[in-house]
Amino acid sequence: MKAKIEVMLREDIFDPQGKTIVNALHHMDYKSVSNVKAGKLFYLELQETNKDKALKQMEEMAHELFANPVIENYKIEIIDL
Amino acid sequence: MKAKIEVMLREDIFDPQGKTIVNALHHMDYKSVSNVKAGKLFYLELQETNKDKALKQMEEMAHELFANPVIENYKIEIIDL
Amino acid sequence: MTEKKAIELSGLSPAEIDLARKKLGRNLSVEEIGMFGALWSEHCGYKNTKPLIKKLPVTGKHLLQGPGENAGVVSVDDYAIAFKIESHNHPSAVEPYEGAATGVGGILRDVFAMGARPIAVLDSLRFGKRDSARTRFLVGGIINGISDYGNRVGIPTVAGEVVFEDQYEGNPLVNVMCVGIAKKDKIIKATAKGKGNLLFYYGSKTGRDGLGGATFASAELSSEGEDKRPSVQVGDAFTEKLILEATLELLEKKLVIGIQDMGAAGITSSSVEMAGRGNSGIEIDIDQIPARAANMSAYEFLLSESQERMLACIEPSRLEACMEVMKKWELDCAVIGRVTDSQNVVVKENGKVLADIPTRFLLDEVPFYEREVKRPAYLEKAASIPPYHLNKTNNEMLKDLLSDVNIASKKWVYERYDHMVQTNLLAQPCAAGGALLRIKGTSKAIAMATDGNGRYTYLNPSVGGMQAVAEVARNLACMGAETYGITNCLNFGNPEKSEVYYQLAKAMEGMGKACKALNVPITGGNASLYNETDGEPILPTITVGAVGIVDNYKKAVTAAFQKEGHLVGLLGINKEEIGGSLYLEKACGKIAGKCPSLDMELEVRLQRLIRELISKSFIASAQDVSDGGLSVALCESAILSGKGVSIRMEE
Amino acid sequence: MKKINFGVVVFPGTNCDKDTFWVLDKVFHQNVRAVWHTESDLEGLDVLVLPGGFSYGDYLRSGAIARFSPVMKALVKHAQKGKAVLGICNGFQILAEAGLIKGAFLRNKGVHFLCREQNIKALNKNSIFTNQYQKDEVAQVPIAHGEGNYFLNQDDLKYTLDNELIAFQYCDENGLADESSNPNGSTYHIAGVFNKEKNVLGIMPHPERASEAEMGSIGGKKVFESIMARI
Repeated sequence: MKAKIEVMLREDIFDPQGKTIVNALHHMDYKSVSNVKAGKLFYLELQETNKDKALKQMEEMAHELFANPVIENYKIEIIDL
Repeated sequence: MKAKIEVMLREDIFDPQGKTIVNALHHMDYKSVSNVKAGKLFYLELQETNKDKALKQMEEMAHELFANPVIENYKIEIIDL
Repeated sequence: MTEKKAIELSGLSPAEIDLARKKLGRNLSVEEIGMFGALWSEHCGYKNTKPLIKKLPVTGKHLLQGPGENAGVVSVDDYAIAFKIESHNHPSAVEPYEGAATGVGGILRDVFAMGARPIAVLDSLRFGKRDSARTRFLVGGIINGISDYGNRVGIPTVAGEVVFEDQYEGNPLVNVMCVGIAKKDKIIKATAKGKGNLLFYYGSKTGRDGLGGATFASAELSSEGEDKRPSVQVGDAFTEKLILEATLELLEKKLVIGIQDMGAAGITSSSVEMAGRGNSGIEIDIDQIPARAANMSAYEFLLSESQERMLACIEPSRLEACMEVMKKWELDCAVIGRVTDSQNVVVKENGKVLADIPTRFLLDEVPFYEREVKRPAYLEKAASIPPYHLNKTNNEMLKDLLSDVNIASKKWVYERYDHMVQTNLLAQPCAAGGALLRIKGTSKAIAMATDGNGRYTYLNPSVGGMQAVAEVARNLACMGAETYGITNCLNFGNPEKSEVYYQLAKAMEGMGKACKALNVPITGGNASLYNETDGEPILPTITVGAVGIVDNYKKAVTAAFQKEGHLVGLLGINKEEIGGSLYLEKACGKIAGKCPSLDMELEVRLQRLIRELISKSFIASAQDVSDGGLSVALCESAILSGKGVSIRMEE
Repeated sequence: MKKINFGVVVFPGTNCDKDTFWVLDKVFHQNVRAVWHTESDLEGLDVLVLPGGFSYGDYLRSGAIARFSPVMKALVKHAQKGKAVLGICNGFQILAEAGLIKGAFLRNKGVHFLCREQNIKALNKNSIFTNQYQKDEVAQVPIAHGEGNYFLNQDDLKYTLDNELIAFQYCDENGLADESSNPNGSTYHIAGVFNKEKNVLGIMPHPERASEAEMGSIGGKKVFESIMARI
């Protein structure tokens, strides 16, 4: 089974990396970009074949390791079983 | 317009972060995880409303800044106009 | 934001609210409640520690600036050395990476706001149970936070401590010290004065970071639902590096009257404290504050703890030049108010007055509390050593001590810090009890170290307070340096509990006594109280940071043995004192016994002797006997030098 | 003694410019001036140094943003004229991102930032930067980086080997270059590499931190002495 976890900073949390990238893009004349938010992405391969069990496991993993609930949100997506 | 750029290391390149995460997960008894690949994720907001123009611009930005072609691949996705 | 919610968030007691109402003769606005809550918090107002702080020695022959400014300053020749230690315990318990990173950012700004270029960071860290998952989580986050932030700004982390004791499990201690250097005439005070002068804001835009931070810094954490603030303060080391260079450029060009960083309680504390020092009034215009988040309220602007922001007081004629500097360093800036002669702090939003409070009342009339003191019941029981059976040989016990994480090499920590940048550090961080940094272009070097001992202070608060000062000064003396100044970080439980207040009062008394004996002034510091989880306080811990000078660093020594055939001697008296030792803790599983005694008169002579022996090159290395005792001290010197050592006990 | 004109380039976020300035000025007594990243007139400068640090906070990738600064266009012209360019640590990363030197940088194999003394050996002594070293001479020069894992794909590695473009390799105190003496996992244990004409050198260890005995190692002195001997 293949799955994907997206981890992004919560809306109200300051994203210094995103801000710096926007400034850089403007210096490179990509003036149309108004905002950039930077985040992390993880592709996982699991031995698990049962979809619900896999989802439950990934929910825990995301909460404990991939994301820091205090400042980050996460999205889980099963790509193929 | 909202868009998303995913940047991942090319297949043939060793990913020390991915390996460290797999070890940590096994340490936390998530034995079913066999592989993890870590990458970067960017959500962009653009003033551009023309889809093709936006795609072309993002192609350039991804190639020049967001990804380093020597070691990384990128995927662009328009989320909503 | 209702009045009731503002009062709840402010942490002010009903009596304190009434005091403010009586003084102003009217009800308080939501913004005023927030401002009183911030400035009358423990963090900014020292309301539980002020009476005790007053008794500390604050004069010394090398002192240039004592407590009351952003950082303390001592001087050598025409150089000024600014330094201070601060705690970021609560934010680091909630979010270790950002908590520690913003802790570094804040203390750096305190130093460069004085006009000094930061040249070193020291991190004094205390964690809980050695093998708990929570400790592993905190250790990883906190060390990463300090490493990423310090490395990015280009300030070397050169010394510090990493200590593991079960009593810190719910409340890690993250005390960070910064040392900076400037020419004496470049040192600047954080004042706002001169009617019509401008309040010039520069650095990052303001968002809703860490709202409630100042009041939160002294709030007790409960372990079930950790009291997570809605938005944690996030650090941006890149912008910090820009405001550091921009600030020093403003000072180089003599463009400002005073500067302060926006620390806890952001705009409120910086503007009011600057006005207080200049004995003037100020008027703040909320509409001018650069905003990062949409439609923020005045309350949020006033209390936001967005990082990497500075406030300067400048003459209108300098505005153009100041904006030019900000343009070069690509930093946001704006005039957000001006100095008035009204002796009041006035806050306006599109012309409407939201707050109007006498500056002196906000700063000088912080209600402070002499709490009731009660000798802790545990002291009797802890003083007696429980019977224990040591089923290990001496060798096995020594190996146990040497492999204990509190003793073993800290290379796994400092190799994550760029401790070499700025090319001033003269020896590897492990080579001595502290760090020695050369002053380029001179023969002199600055010695620096941090020390603290929660175990001794637990067993005997007043002697524990003395030991912390004596040990940090001893570490400097063992490099050949005389201590010029001391800064301190008070990490204690809830002061409203009389047993905790006993620990606090006695430890501070001991610290003051040791400083007087050493003739070394306390130049400032900070207090972090309410470090308790579910009613269990941490070990009472004063972390002391010291700076000193070696006149000729070519003669300085480290702890490593130098040559075969050298004789090894012990200075001072070796007494049968294993109370509070790591050895005893391992043997009987808890902190017990009488705290080792400390004769300050002998200590002062001993340190003077060591310094003289080093300056005359009579000795080749020196090491103080501390954690793990004499056997560990000998092993450390041997391991560092790759040589062996043989000792005859009977001498 | 003829003095060489050095330009030390400063980007927002550069940290080691003052250390490099100190060594060139006070230890080697050369002419040195700081070059702000928006300048594009580099006339009169013999050697350009891109010092270490975290240009633009190393956000996105080390050096990814700095390469677009105005000074880089002038620096490329300077290099095309055969003039010397030395990229140290972050400077090396910027040169790679700008394509002046082949390859790219990955996270250290140990994931964490690493700062410690490190042995390297000089593989190729005929260049502006290495002519004072003996062939395979082992030198101690400290490293300090988090993304120092230099990567070359197969073709670029072959190109680099065929043209003898490796300047320095990580090794142990006896000169053995292997997995255990390689601190970050870089391809072929590469610590420093030239461009084709060998007038541009990228090196991850910091020679400016190893040019004075009291700093603990002097393995970097010969990089500066080589430049002074050749220009």
